[in-house]
Amino acid sequence: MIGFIIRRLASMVLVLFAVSVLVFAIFNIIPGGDPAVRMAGKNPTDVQIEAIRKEWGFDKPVTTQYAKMIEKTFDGQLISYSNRENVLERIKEGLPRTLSLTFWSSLFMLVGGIALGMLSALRPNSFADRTINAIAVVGISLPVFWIGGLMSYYLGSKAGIIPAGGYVSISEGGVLDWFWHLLAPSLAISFLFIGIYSRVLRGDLLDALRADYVRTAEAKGLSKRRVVVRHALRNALIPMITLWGLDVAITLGGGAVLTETVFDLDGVGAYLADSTRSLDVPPVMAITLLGAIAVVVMNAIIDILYAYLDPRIRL
Amino acid sequence: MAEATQPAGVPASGTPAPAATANVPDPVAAGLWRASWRAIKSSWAGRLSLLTLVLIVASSLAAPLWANHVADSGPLTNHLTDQIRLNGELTDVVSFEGIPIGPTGQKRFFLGADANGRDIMVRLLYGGRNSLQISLVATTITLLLGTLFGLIAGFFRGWVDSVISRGLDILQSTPIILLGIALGVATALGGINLGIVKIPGDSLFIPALIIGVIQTVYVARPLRGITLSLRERPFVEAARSQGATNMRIIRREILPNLGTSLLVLAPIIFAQTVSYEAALSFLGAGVQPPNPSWGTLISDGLDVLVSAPHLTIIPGAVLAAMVLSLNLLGDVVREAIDPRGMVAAAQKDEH
Amino acid sequence: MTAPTAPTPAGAPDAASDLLLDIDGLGVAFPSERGPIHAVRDVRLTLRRGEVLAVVGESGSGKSVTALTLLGLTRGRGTAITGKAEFDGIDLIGASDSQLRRIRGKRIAMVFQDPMSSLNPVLRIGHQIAEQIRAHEGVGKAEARKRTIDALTEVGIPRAAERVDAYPHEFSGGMRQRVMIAMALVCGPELLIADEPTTALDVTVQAQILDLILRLRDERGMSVMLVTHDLGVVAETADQVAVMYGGRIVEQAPCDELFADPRHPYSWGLIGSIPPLTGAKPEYLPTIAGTPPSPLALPAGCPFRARCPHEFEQCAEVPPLAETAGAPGHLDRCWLPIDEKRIRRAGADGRIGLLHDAEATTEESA
Amino acid sequence: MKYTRMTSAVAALSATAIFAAACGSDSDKSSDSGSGGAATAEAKSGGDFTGTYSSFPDYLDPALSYTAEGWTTLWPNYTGLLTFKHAEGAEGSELAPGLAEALPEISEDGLTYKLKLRSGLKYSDGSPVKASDFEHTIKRVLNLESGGSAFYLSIEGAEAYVKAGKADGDISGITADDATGDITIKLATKDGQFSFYLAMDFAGLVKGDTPFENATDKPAVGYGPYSITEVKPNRSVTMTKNPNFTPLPDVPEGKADSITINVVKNQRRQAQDVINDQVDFLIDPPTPDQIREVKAKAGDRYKEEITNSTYYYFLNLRTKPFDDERVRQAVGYAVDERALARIFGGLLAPSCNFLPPGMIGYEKVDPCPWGEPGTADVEKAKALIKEAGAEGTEVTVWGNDEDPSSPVTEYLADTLNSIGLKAKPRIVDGSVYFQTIGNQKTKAQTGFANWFQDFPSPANFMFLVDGASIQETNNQNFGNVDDKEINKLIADAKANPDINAVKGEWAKADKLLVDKAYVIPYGNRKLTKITSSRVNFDAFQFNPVYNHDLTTLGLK
Repeated sequence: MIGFIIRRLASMVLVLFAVSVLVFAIFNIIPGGDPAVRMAGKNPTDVQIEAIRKEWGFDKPVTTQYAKMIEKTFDGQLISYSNRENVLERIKEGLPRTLSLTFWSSLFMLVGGIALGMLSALRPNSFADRTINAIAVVGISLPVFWIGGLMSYYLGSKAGIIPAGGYVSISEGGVLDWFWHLLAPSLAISFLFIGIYSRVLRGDLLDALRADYVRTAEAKGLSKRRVVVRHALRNALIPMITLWGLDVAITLGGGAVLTETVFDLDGVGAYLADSTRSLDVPPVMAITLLGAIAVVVMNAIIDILYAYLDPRIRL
Repeated sequence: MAEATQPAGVPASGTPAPAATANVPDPVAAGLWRASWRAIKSSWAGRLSLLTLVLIVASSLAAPLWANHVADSGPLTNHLTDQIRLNGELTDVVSFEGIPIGPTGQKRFFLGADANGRDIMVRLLYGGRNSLQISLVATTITLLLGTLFGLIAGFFRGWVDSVISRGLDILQSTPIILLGIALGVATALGGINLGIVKIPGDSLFIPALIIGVIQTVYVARPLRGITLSLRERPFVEAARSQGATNMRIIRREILPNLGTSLLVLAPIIFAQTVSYEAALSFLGAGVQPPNPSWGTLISDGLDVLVSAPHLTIIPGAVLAAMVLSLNLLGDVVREAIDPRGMVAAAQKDEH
Repeated sequence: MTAPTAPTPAGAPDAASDLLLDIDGLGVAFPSERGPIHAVRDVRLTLRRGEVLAVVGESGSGKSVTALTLLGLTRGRGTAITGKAEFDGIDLIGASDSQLRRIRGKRIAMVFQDPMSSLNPVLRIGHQIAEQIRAHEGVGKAEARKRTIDALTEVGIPRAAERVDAYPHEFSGGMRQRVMIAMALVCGPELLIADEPTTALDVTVQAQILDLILRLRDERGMSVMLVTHDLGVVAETADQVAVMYGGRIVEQAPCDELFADPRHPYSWGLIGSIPPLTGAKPEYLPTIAGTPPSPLALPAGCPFRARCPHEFEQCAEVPPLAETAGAPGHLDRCWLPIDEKRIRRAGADGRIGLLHDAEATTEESA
Repeated sequence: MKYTRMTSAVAALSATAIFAAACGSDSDKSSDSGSGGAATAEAKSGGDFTGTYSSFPDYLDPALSYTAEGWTTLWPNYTGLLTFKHAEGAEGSELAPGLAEALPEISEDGLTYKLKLRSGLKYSDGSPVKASDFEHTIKRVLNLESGGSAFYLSIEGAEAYVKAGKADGDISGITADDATGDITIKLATKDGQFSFYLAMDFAGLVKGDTPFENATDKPAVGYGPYSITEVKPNRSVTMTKNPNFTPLPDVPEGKADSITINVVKNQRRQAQDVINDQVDFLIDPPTPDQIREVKAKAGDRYKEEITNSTYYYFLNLRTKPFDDERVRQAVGYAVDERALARIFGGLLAPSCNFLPPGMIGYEKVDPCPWGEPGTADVEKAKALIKEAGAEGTEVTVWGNDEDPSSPVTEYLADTLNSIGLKAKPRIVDGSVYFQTIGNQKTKAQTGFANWFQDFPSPANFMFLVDGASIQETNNQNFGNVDDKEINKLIADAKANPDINAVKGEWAKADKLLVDKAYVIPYGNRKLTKITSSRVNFDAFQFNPVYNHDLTTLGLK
C-alpha cells in the first residue's frame, strides 16, 4: 500500500509538472498576450506598464515566472490577470456548481449505463437490445452543445418544463430546486456516456453471463436475480466503473466546458473556458492543475476500488 | 472535454488494467476491405449510414455548384440590405431589427440567411466542406502518429515505451477539449511559425493539426497493446531467428498485422474528430470566422434560436447524422473483421 | 498386455436399487443460423440410488449437454428439449424454472471441469458456498458459515476456518476442485453430476479427487453421474457406463461388462486408446482415425459411419440401441451381429476384450 | 471608457444627451421620454429592487473599476470631490461639486487646482471624511496600477510615486489639510480636462485606511447615497441606503431601500425575467431577436438610448492601399450604415460624424461627404479604387470575437471585396485585440474600432485620431491619423478647461476628419432601459456618463 501511494504521488508530481509546463508554454508563445499591457487597462501608459512588470515579475526570466506562478498556485495567492481576483477564491465559488453537476451527471451516467447495458445484455438481439443499441449510438453521436442548447431553449425557455439554465444552491432553493436546475445539464452530459457505458457493459455482461462461474451459480440453484446481479454484473461492472471514474474526474476538473457554457452554470469548466479564451493564464493554470489532480486522485481511487472489486489485483 | 470527444465505446483512458493481456486479431493480411465492404453492403445500418455519408460528402463537394448556379452567392457574401421576392412580396433578407429571413424554399436563401445576410444553405455546404477537410486531415494525422507511437512503444518496450506511455498518460490527464481550446486560441492569434513552415492563424490546417495530434492517444494506446503481443508471436520469433532487422520485422511482420485494428479504429476516430472539430469551432477555437463549419454555424445559430431555430437545428442535425453514420459504419466494420472485439479489448487493457 | 483392472465399486449399497434418474428419448437441439443443431438425440439412461454412472465420449458427443440439460442449464431461447427426464419422479424437462431452482444445488448438484473458471473469482469461497445453503435452507448467516466450514473440512481442506474467507485464486487447482465438491455436497444432494471433474488437474490430484467423490458417495449413499472422456477414470469408478457419440448413446453396459466385452466399434477405439498401465509402452497409441463429426453435419444413419472401418450398407440407417440376447443391461447401437463384432474386435486391437473373452464365450455357449 | 464589448461587459457609458436624438425613429413607443433632467413625477421612496447584469463588474473598487457595470454600480456608493449631475441628457454631462464645496479654482497657468472639502461629512461607517483621504484615494489608483492611472499621472510627483512602487510614498503635487479641508493639486503638465478626472469614478473618495489591494470582496468605505452591504463575487452585489449620508446639492438621496444585482449570463433569460416582472431592471439590451417581443409585451417600459460612443472603421494611413485618399473615400462610399444597423439589431444610430451627437462640440456633418447614412454607392467606390490603381490589393480586415465586432468586420471584408479589393477578415480574441492592432509591427490595415466615453469631453474621443498620440506599441490611433491641422485644433481645444469655449474647434476637427476620410465612422451605439412594471420608468434616469442612475430607481 505504501509503495502504491509513493508510486501514485510520484506520478502525480510528474503529471502536474508536465501539464503546468505545457500550459505555461502555450500561453507564453502567444503574440500580443503581454499580461502587463492587459492589466494596464484601457489607457495604458509606459510608467504604469513598467510598474506592473516590476510588481508582478514579468520582467523576470521565464523560469522564475513559472516557478513563481506555481508557488502562488499552491499557496492560494494566484491572481487573475484580467480582473485581479483571487483565482482560488473564484474556483471555490464555482466548485459547488461543478461538483453538483458532476454528482448528478455521474449518477445518471452510472444508473443509465447499467440499466440500459443490463437490459441489452439480458436479452441479446431482442427488440429491446436493438433499440437500446440504437439509442446508445445516437447518444454517442449527439453533440452536447447542440442538444444542450436545444434542451435549454425548448424545454426551458419555451415550454417552461425545466429551468432554462443557471444554478440554485441547496441553501438558496432547497434540494428540490437544486436538483431541478441541474437536471437538464446533467442529462445532456449523460447522453454520451450512457451510450458508451451501456455498450461497454453489454459486451462485458454478455461475456460474464457466458462465464463458467455463472453456470456454477445457476447450478447452485440461486435465483436468476442473484445470479445476474451478484455473479455476472459484479464482474462485468469492473471495466465500466473504471471508465466512469475517469470521466467523473474529468468532469470535476472542468471537463464539462460545453455543458456549463450552454446551461449558464458558471462552474469551474465555464471559468476555465472563459479564461482560456481571454488568455488569462493564472486561472487556466490553476484549473488545469486541479483537473490533473482530480484525474490522478481518481485514478488512484479507481485502482483501490478495482483491487476491492477484483481481489486478484494487487496494488 | 470529457464530453463529445470519446469515440464510441472507446474508454476514456488508461484504465488500470484488467488482468488479461491484449489479444491480437488474427493476422488477416488481405481481404479486410472486402470483408468490411461485404458487411456494409449486407446490413441495413451499414447501407443507410454509407448512403448518409455519401450524401453529406457529395453535397459538401458540390458546394461551389450550389453557390454559383443555384444560390448565386458565395459563403462569405453579405446580403444585409438586399431584398428578395417571397410569395410575390419584396422581403428584407435581414430585417431592421437584425432578424434574418427564414427558409424560403427557393433557390436563393433556401434555408434562410444568417445575421450578416449570408445564404445559410451555401454556408452549410461550405461548412461541411471545411469540417470534413479538417476531420480528414486530422484523422490521417492521428492514425499516422498513433501507429508510429504505438508501434515504437510496443515494439521496443523498455524506456522508449515508458517515455511514450507516460506522455500519453499526461495527455489523458488533461481534459482534451481544454487543451484544444488553449492551443486553438493561441495559434489562431499568431499562426504557427516553425522557421521554415509558416501557417497563418486562419488556416484550416491549424485545427486539423491540433485535433490530429491531441487524439493520437486513442490510437497509440490500443496499437501499443497489440504490438506488444504481436512481437511475441511465433512468426515474429521466426523472422528474428532468421536474422531479420528490427526495421524489417516491423515492416514485414508487424505493420501488416495492424491493419485490422486500424480499419476498426478509423471510422470511430473519424467520428470523434468530427465532433471534436465541431466543439472546438463552437467555442471559437477551431475554424476562424468568417469561414463556416458545422460548429460555428451552430454557435451562430444559438444566438438567434428564438427567431430562427432552423439555424441551430439544421447544422446540428447534419453534424449528428455524420457522426452517427460514422459510428454505425464503425460498428458494422468492427463486427465484420473483429468479431471478438479484440481491438476494443486492447483499448481497454492498458498499462 | 492387460486391460486396466476394473475394481468393483467398494461397498455399493445393494439395497438401493430403486430408480433415481430415468431419462428416455431425450433430445436437445440448439438454434443456429444454419438450422437447429441436434446436440443430443434419443438418449435413454437410468441411474439407481447409490450408483455411479459414467457417461463417456469425445468432446461434442453430447455428454455434457445431457448433464446440463438435467439441471435445465441448456434452457434458453430457441432450445428445443424433447423426451423424458425424471428425477425421483419429478419431470425435469417440464419443470418450471423455479421448481428446477429448488432442485438445483439441493437435490442435484454439479461439479464442473475447470475449478478456476467455475468459481467466481471476485467472491470469497465461503460466501459462494454459504449463499447456496441460504438459497435452499432458511438458515442464518452464522449457521451457513459454520456448515460451510464443516463442508470444507469434510472435503479435506486444511485450516478450513481460515480458508473460508479466501478467494479462489488463492487455492491450488486440486484445492479449488475440493471447494467445488464441498459446494456441491453442502446441501446433501441425492445426485451429483460431475462434469469432467478431474480433467484440468494433474494425475496425482485426479486420483485424490476421484477417491474423495467415491468416499462421499459411499458415506452418503448418493448417486453420481460422472461425465468424462477418460476411460481410465471410468474404469476406476463407475458401476454403469454409457458411451456417447454424435449426440447418441452408442453403447451402454455395466462397467466390467463394457471393458470385458465392448460391442461398438467406437468403444473399441476408445478402449484401445488407453495407455497400458503395465508392460512395454507401444511406440504409438492407436487412435480413432478422423475427427468427431460436427453436430451441424452429422452423417445420415449411424453417426460413427464416417470413421468406422467396419461400415457397410446397413449403416445408412440408424441402428437401434439394442440389447443382445444373453447380456441383460448391455446395449449397443451397431448393425453388426454379435459374433462378427467379437471377431472383428480381436482383429482391430488384440488387447481389447482378451482378458474376459474366453469367459464370455463360455458363458454364452453354456 | 473604451472599446467596451457589447455582449458581455458593456455597456455603456452613454449619453442620452440629446433627447431629441434619443427618442428618434424607432424607440419612441415608450411614453414621453424623460426629457432633460426634469423627470416627470418623482419616484416614490422605499422598496427592495433587483437587477440583472450579464457579467459581474470587473471590480467593486472605484480605484480599479473601468467598465460600465462597475461605474453604474459604484457611482451611488462613492462620491468624489467633484461629480456629474444626477440628470439625463446634456445636464447629466455637467460637472458639479461633490464632496468639495465648489468647482476647483484653477490658477492662471492651469497647473494648480484648489478645492475645499465640505465639513462635517461622515463615511458610511460613521467615521469623518478627511481631506487627506483624497491623496490616499489617488495613491490607490496609482499604486494598484489601475487602468485609470493615466488620468492622474499629470499630477506633480505622480510618476515618481509609481516608479518608487511604495504604497506609503508621497505624491508631492497633492497637499491636503485635514483641519481646514483645503486640498491643493499641482500638475506637472497642463491638462484642460483635469476637472473631469476629479469627477470620474476613480477619484471617488475612500476612507483613509483602505488597504492598497483590490477591494472587490470587501468593498471600501465611501460616501454616497448607498453603501455596498453584501458581495458574492461574480454572483451578486447588494447596496443599501447609507444611514450616514447627508444629501449634497448635486447628490440627492436614493429612492430604493436596497438594490440587489445578480449576474445572469444568459441574456435571453434576463429579458424574459424583466418582462415577467421577476426582475426590476436590466442594463444590457435584449438580444436582437427578442427586441420585437419586448416592444410588444413591454413597450411602455422599454426605451432605447443613444450613448456617447462612436463605432468606426480605422484605415491605416501608413499602409497601402489606405494611404491613398481615393481608396479611403471609396470605403466611405461603399459602407452602408443601414446594413450595419441591422448587424446591431437596430441598436445603432447611423451617423457619419466621429463625435457622438450627445457631445458638446458635435455639429452634424451635413451632407455626409460619402453618402448619407443608409446609402451606399458601390459603383462610385469601384471607380475610385480603379482610379487609384488599387484593384486587387490584399487587405486584412481586423476585428475581435466580441459581438458585434465580428460580423461588422466580416461585413467590411465583404464590402471591400465587392469594390475590387481583395480582403479577408482576421478575427482575434477580444482580450488581446487592441494591443495587437495597436502595435505598429502588426501593420493592421483596417478594421473594427469603437470608443465609449470616459468623461463627457470631445478630447476623450479626439485623442484617438491625434497625431500626437501615435505610439509604437499600445497605439490607440490605430489608423495613424496625423493631420497637422487636426493636430493643432485638438491641441488647442483640449488645453482649455472651458469646453463650451472651444466647441467650434472640436466641430471643425470632426468635420476635417470625415472630409478627408481618415476614419469611417458609421454610428453610435444605442443601449436600452427596461424595467419591471412596478418601477417608475420615467423617473429612472439614464445618465450620459454613468448610464442607469440607480439612485433614481424607485416605485411608481
